Amino acid sequence: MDKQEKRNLIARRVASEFKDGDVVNLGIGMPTLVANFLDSNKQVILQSENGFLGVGPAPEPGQEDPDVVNAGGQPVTILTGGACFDSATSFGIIRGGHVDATVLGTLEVDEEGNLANWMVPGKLVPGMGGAMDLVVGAKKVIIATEHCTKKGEPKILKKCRLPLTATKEVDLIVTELAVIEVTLSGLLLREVAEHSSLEEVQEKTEAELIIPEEVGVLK
Amino acid sequence: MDKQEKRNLIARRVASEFKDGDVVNLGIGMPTLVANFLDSNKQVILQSENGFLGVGPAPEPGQEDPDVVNAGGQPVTILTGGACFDSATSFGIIRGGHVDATVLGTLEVDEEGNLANWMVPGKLVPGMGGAMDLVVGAKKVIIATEHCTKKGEPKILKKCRLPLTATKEVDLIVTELAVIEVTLSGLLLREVAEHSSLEEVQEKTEAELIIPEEVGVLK
Amino acid sequence: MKDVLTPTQAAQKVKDGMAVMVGGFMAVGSPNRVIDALVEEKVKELTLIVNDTGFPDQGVGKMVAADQLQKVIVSHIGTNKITGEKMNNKEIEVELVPQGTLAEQIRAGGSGLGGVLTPTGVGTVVQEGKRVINVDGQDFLLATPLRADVALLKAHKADRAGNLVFRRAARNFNPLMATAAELVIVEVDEILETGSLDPDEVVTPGIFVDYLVRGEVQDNG
Amino acid sequence: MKDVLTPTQAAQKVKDGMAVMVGGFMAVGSPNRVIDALVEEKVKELTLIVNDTGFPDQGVGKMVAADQLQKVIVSHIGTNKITGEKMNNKEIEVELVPQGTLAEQIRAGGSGLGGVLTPTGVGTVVQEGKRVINVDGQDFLLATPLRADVALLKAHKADRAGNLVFRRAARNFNPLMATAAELVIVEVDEILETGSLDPDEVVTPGIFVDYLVRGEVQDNG
Repeated sequence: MDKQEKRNLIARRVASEFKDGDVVNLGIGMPTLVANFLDSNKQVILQSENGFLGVGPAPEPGQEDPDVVNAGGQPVTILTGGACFDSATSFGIIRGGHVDATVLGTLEVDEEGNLANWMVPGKLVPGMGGAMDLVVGAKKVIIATEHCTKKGEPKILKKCRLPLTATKEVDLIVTELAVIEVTLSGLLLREVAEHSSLEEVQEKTEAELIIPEEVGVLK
Repeated sequence: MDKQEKRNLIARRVASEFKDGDVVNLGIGMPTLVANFLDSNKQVILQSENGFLGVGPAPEPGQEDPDVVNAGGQPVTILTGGACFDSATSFGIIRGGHVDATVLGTLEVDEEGNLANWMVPGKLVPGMGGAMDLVVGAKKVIIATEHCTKKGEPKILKKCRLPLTATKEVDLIVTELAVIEVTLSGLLLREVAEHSSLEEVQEKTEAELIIPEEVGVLK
Repeated sequence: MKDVLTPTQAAQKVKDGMAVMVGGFMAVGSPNRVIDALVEEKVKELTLIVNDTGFPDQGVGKMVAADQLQKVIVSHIGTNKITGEKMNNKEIEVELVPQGTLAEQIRAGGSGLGGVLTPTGVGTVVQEGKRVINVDGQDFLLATPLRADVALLKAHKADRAGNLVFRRAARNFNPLMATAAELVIVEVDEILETGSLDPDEVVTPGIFVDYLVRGEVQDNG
Repeated sequence: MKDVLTPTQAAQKVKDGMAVMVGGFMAVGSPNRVIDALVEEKVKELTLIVNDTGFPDQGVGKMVAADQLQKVIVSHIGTNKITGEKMNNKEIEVELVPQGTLAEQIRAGGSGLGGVLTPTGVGTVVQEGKRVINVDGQDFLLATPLRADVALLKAHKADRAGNLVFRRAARNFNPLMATAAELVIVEVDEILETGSLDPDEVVTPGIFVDYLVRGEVQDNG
C-alpha cells in the first residue's frame, strides 16, 4: 500500500462518518482529500474557516478566482447555495457548535482524546490558526492520520508530549490500519484494516487499546 | 414661551453642537426634534439603534415603508449612503465609541453627570431599551430637557434620586433656560436664555451652578 | 432544501414551557403569521426572549395579552401597557436587559462564548446579581450567554437552502437569534430557488435555519 | 465623501512604532498596493495585527522580509518561513493567538467590550498569562480587546460615502478591523457614486472608513 493508497483509504473511511445535512470543516492536507469521497446521496456542507460555506471542488485550470480559496490557500469553488461571511462569524459558526464534524491531521493524539498538532518546540511553530477553535467547537472531532510517524513511531500515545491543541476533544481516530473511538474508559478499537491485524495495530499504538468482542473491517 | 417654542429652542441649540461628519443618535421624544434644525452645511449622520445609519426625514403621507421606522417606531426614510445592520452591530457602533453624540431626554440629571431616565419605581417601568448603552458608549452625551418637571420642580439635582441610567456620563445639559456643562468641579453655566436670568436658572436648579466670568446668551 | 411549514405547523413545534426567541423591534421584523398561530394554539408558560413586547395588538404583544408567557427577557416594555400591568400583578416575570447587552448575550449563546464584558449598566441596578470583572482598571459586567429552544424569526427572502436576507430595520435581532436556538423557524416574504442569492449578499447562512414559513406577502391570495 | 489617497499617501499615514491591523487571509483580501507603498516608505518598528504573515513575497510577508516589524499578533506564520526565522533569531516578537480568539479580540476592541470569554485554548499553552473565568462550572479564557492606530484594509467596492462590500473569501478580517482602529484606510477595486449600494447590501458602513485607495483593478492603466 503506497502513501497515496493509504491516504485514500483514510479519507474514504472518514467520509463515511457524515450524515445527510452535516456541516463539516476539513483541515489542511490529508483531510482535504475527504471531499473526494463524499457520498453524493447525502448533502454534506463544507465550511472553510476563512469565510464561507459551500466549498466546492477545485476549478478547471484557468478558472481560478483569486478570492475563492480554501483555508489552505488552494483555489476552490463555491457551490450554489453557499454563503460568505467575516472571520468572527466564521468562528462563531465553529465555536458555537454549528459544525457537526471537523477532520484534522495530527502530530500526536492520546487515550484521553488530547491532541497536539500545532507546534514542535524549537523546530516547527507554524501557529494554531483555526485548529484550536475547530477542535473545541466542532461537535465531532475526527483525526485523520497515518498510524505512525515517518520514522515509524506511534502517534497514538498514552499521553501527548508536544504542546496540546486542546484537551479531551477527539472523538474518532482514523488511520490506514484502524478506526479507534475515544471513550471515557480509553481507546476502543472499532475496525482493523483488512491488510492488518489486531496485533499490528496494538504494536504500533503506544496506548493500550480496548478490544471489543466484535471488531469491524476497515477497507 | 409655549411648550413647542421651548422645545424648538432646545432642539435648535442642541443641533448647533454638532460638527461636520458627526454621527449622532437622537433619543425618542424631544431629541427627535433636533433633526429639524441640523445645519445643512454640515453633514451629520443620524444613527437609529434599531439598525441603520442615515436616518432621513419622515416620508410623505402614503409613502411610509413599514420596515423603515426609527427607534421610536415612527416612519422615517433612509438617506442615500445609508446602511442597515443587525442589533449587535448597531450596539457595537454605539458601545464602541463610533457615535459622536447622543441626545436624550431625562427625568433627573445631577452635578456629577449621573442621569436617571428609564424608570420610576412602582410607577413607570418602560425599561432602558438602548439608553444605557447609548449613554455609556457615545463620546458626548447631551441632555435635552425642560428645565423643570411639570410640577415646576428641578430636574437638575445635587444627586439623582431615581435609579440611574449611568454614572458620570453626561457632558452637556440644554434646557429652555440655560446651557450647562458638566465638569469635574461641577455644573458650569455656559449660557442663559435671553428671556431668563442667572437668578432664575439657579433658583430652578437644585445643584449649585458655577458661574464663569462670561456667560453666553441662549437664543 | 428546507421544508416549508404552515404557520400552524410552525406553532405546533413550540411546546408549553419552552424558551422562545422572537425577532423584531416594536413589531417590525416580527414573524406575524407564526405569532398569530401561536396565540391560536394557546401554547403557554413560555419564556420569551425578545427586544420589546411590541404593542397590545401587534407582534409578541398578542402573546402577552393571551397570557402565554411566564417570563420575558426584554429591553423595553413601554409600548405595551399590558406587560407592565401583568408585571405589577406578578403574572409575568420581567427581566429588563440593556438592548446592547441583550444582543451580545444572544450572540454569545450562538457563538460558543462563555460571555462578554460590557461597561453598560455599571453602577446601576442592572449590576445587581451580576459579576463585576475589572480589566485594566475599568469595571465591566459579565453578560452570560442566552439560548432558546426555538427561535421564531422574520426575514425578507430565503432561498430553498435556507439562506436569508433581511430588509431595512426589520433585520434587528433576527440574524443573532438564528444562531442561538435549537430549532429555527423563519417566516419570509419570498422563497427563492437556491442560487438566486449571491453568496456575498447572504446575511444568515442556511445552516442556521430549520424551517421556512411563507409570510403575508406571498400568501394573501 | 471620503478622500481618495494614493498608495504612497496612505502609507505615509503610518508612522514608525504604530500598531497596524492589516486585513487578509493568506494574502487574499490584503491591501497589496498599500503594503507595497509601506515597504517603499520603510516605515519601521510596527506592531502588526493580522491573521497570518502571508508568503515571503505576498501580502504582509513583504513587510516581514523588509524588517519593518517589531511584533506580530497573529494566528499562523507557517506559510512564511522568514517569520519563523526572525522569531527564532529574536528579531520579531511573535504572539500566536487562536484565529477565532483573534477575531473576537478585534471585534471587542471595535465594539466597546472589555473582553469575551472563550473556551478555546483552555488547558493549552495559550492559557499561560491569561485570566481563567469559570461560568456555570466551565472554564473560559478572558480574551481582551485589541485596537490599532491604523487599519489597512481591502474591500471589493466602496461608494463615495465609504460604505464597503467585500467579495468571497476576501472578506475575512477586514470588516472587523474596520471597527477597531483610530484611522481606517481601505484599498478597493472600484469606487462607486454614493447611492449605488443598497443600504441592505452594505457590509461595513461608511462611518468606519477614513480614506479610500484605488486598488489594482481600476488603476493599472
